[in-house]
Amino acid sequence: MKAAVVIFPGSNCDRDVIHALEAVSCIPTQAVWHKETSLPQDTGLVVLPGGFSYGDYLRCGAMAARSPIVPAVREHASRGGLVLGICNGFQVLTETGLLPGALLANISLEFICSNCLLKVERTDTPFTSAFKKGQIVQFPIAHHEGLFFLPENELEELEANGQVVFRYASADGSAGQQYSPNGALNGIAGIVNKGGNVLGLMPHPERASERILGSSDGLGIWNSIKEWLEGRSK
Amino acid sequence: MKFRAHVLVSLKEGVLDTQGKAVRVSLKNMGYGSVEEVRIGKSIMISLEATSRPKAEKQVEAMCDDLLVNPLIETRSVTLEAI
Amino acid sequence: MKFRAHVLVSLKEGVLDTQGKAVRVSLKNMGYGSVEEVRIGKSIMISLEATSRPKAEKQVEAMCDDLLVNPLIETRSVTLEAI
Amino acid sequence: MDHRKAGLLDSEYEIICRELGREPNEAELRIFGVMWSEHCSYKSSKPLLGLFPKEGPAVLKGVGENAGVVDAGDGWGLAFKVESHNHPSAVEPYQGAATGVGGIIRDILAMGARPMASLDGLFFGNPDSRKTIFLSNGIVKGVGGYGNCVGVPTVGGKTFYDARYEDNPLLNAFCMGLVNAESIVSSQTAEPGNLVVLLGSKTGRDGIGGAAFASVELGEDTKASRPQVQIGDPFVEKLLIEACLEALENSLVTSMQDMGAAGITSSASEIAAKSGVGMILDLDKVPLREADMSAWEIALSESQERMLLIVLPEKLELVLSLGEKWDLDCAVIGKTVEGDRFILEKGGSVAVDLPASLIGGGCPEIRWPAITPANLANRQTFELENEILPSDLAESLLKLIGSPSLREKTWITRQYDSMVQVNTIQGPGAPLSLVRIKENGNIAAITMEALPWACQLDPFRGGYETMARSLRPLWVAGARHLGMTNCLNFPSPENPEQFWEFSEAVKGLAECCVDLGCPVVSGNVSLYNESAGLSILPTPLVCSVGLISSGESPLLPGNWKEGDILYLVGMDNAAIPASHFQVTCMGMLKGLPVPPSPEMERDFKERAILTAGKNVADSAIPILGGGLGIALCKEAISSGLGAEIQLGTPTLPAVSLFGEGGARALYAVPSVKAFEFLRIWKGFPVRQVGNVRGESLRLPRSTPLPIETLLKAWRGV
Ligand SMILES: Nc1ncnc2c1ncn2[C@@H]1O[C@H](COP(=O)(O)OP(=O)(O)O)[C@@H](O)[C@H]1O
Ligand SMILES: [Mg+2]
Repeated sequence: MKAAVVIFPGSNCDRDVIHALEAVSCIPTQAVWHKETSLPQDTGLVVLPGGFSYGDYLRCGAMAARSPIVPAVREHASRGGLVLGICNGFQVLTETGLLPGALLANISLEFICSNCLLKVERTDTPFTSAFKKGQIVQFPIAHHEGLFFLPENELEELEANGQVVFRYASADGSAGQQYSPNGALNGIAGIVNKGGNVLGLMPHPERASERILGSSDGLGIWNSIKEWLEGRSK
Repeated sequence: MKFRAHVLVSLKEGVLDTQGKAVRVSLKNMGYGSVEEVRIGKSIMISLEATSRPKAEKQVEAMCDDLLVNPLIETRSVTLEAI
Repeated sequence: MKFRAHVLVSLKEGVLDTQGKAVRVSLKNMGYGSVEEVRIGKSIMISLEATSRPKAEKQVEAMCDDLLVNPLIETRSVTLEAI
Repeated sequence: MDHRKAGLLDSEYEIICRELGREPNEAELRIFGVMWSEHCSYKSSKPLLGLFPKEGPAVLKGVGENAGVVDAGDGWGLAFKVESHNHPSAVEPYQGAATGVGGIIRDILAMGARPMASLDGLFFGNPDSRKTIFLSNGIVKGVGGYGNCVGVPTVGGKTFYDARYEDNPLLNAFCMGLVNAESIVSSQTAEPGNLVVLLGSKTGRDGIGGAAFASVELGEDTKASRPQVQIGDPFVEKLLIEACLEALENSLVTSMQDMGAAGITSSASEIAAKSGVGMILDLDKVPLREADMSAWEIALSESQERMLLIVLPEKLELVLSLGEKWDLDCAVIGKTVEGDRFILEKGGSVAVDLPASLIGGGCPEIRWPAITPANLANRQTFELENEILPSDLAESLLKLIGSPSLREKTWITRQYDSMVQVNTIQGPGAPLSLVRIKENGNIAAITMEALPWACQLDPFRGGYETMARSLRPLWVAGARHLGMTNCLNFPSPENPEQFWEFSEAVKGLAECCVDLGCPVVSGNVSLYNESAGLSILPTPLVCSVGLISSGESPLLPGNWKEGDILYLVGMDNAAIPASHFQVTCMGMLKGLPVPPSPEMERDFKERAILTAGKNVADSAIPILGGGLGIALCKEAISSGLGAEIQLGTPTLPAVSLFGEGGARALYAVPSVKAFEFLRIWKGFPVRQVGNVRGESLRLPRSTPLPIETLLKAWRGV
């Protein structure tokens, strides 16, 4: 099975993700224009890449979430297919309702580009099986709206369901709100839906997939996905 | 007929208004000590064509639901004038 | 006395409204063909304390000049109510 | 309309009338006013720019195009250029900076290259003034806001503070892109019978007369007459990049030109003149944002995010459908014809009819008089023996590393996406930036350098040293230089002393380029950076680009290992004049910077490149601003290790530690490789200045400085 990377007007990490999937991880990958209404045959994974779809105007991800391709992505997810939203892609996922919550402006009201440490909270998802539970990994972030927000009772429910997959952390393994570079509630950096097949995260694994770029921890994500895809192909 | 709709989008009570807070702090630092609260929202002006006022209203409400407002974090108020 | 000021900040006539443009295109693509123009501005609500209405007005105008509005590209309209 | 109101000199107006055989009409006059302004015509600087060497084995496309292109190996080229957006940034910092970034990106795109890395040069006044805080916050947000959204990483830059930039901050934007050497786009390839297509945003009244505006001093009266602020739309720019690259990939365009200063007029007349064709444009076909625009307003509008494409008629259909795909306005606005006429029609009649070659090439050069500044001798008087130098080295070092220009710039760089496109090996915060080229495995190395203080004391030496200092970090990292681009930021050339400084600085740059074999492939000139009697410092800014071949790894700083031997290579004659130490710790700017030494530079270059290639050092840093002291500090901080320093020289310790200038570098060498290292540097001044040890920097006869202390001073906490 292959990966499909959706390109929205203003996506700017689409080529980066394709590089990480195809050139680095040898996962067959196809780009899909947002005006399409169906996904390529044999799509196992849909990636909504980072960037500034529609310039981040109005609300980040809002206009991309109303693209013609979105119903097909929704349908793919409902059949258990994998959907991965990175940064702006995560914002698109919350705007479509495929994931709960909203991403608000960073508490500093500034764009932040920097390396971050994350704690892997779950390894029983198709995206994180290659990590060790509690492992601390380093991915960069680069966003202006990354403060994960949910009203209190829904946040509790999210936590109770164990939907938090990545949390901002320190090198010694503690994780939580105080490590959020952007003010994200409970230090939330990435979450899955209840089914575990839709993952959204603010940090960029594709920017941490080669030694030469400073970290190859992102390979954990691609390797997990690859294993899942290969398992499905058999 | 032509209409102009004015959609005022504000953050819901309980959603942190980081920008409003920052502006309040700035104003205080600039000597405006009398300021108690600042809330920042969006104002969206839409000029549109419709055959009647109710139709225009309905369209604007639909646009709000479909795109302009995120009900998890925002509320809106719409006013409409014929032009 | 307490007042609530509502400052509506919009882009000057002729100044490119990048957001409004993108939203208009999106609305069109979503099937709202009747939309002719979208302009997006900011709405700022300020609660403040002042001894009289004119004083409150003067303060809000000063805040606009000092911080809230960039006169090169923006215009404003202020309304004030006692609360 | 009076020609002087349009900004033309009497003599220029006479030439226009003579060449046309008639008086120009108002629209034509306004076009000349803008196109013959300093900003567009280079009339004051052309004779000087002739001094630059422009040829070289690596040059694929040189000066004369939108950007220069150098050979990046295996059929790939690197297109790069730096440009100023000083005046707009002084007026509206966010939008001024944003549109500056957008403009340089389109220059790179116009070469057919995919923009892959940006750098920004920022020069601000007193760091604590309200004005500087407002301007610097706005400019930084503008650079980031645009670059982040458009998806071009900002991988480096330069930030410099001096009170003389208080009212005239500078924003210089550099961009580099990658282009297939076979599909480099030229503005010389249009032929009669082609269609002229406008792609991108609609045209409004933005920035009309902006180029003319940039060609005068900022004063109260000019503030009133300033043009409508241009608003940058990085979202549309991103669409434009993708649409243009897609058009090129499918061979849909014959030629292409970005629209910068003077909008349609300059881009269209430039293509016409360079290709030797005429052009007839129908301004009624231009998609407008505002109704009722007059011919000259449309012709000169500087609305952003537009490109001019020259298209064969049979390709038009496909070009239009590309516009549709990317939601961009796309319209045929005219055609190319035989001859040299540049004709603009509106409402069915001819509004403008001029020879294309006269618009861009007819403006006579101005040779402003140059006079050696009366106070130059005074500026250059400095006797080390007569000065009492601050004696506490540790205290001076802490003061220096916390000074505005040297302290940590994370508040700026973390607002820039420096990693998008996944090529950034070395981002902001190092002496050079490194981006890998996925297409061939090579690594491009980029520096940005400017030394206003040295140029103030001796513009020739300052210019020379600026150029040399832009190359040394490349060599130390193991890169060979391919070419440079520059932005010449100066005050008014009409002041003879200022014109002398301008001339001398350019001569210095040029001589260094000749001496070291570095071609100048592109550049930009920004004059009239002064207001109300306050002129900026002479600020030539240089960006150099080099290459490290695939398979070789760059030698980077920040990698000290416990026990490493620290070697200083280079002469001991570094100068206190123009150093950060002199300005920050002595509160003066006087004397002479180091004289050029081409032999030393060449010897240094070969040895440095060899050192990186042979892998004999753990870490290396060229000695730049703040001298050896700051180099030690930065290495200690980023390695998290201390060192014991013995200067052991006849020179004063402060001079050894804080003097600046000349080819120098600090290497950290494992003792087992010391022999090999020294063999490489045989015949060049080299001496051991200490060892990496412990967690404090220990300068001779000074209190030890724990890393924590250095870090705090650097961060200003
Ligand atoms: N300081 C300089 N050094 C070298 N070349 C320069 C310099 N200034 C301008 N040029 C060259 O002159 C030409 C016109 O420059 P410019 O007007 O800045 O281009 P554009 O019209 O693309 O903005 C370009 O080829 C540019 O590279
Ligand atoms: Mg150009």
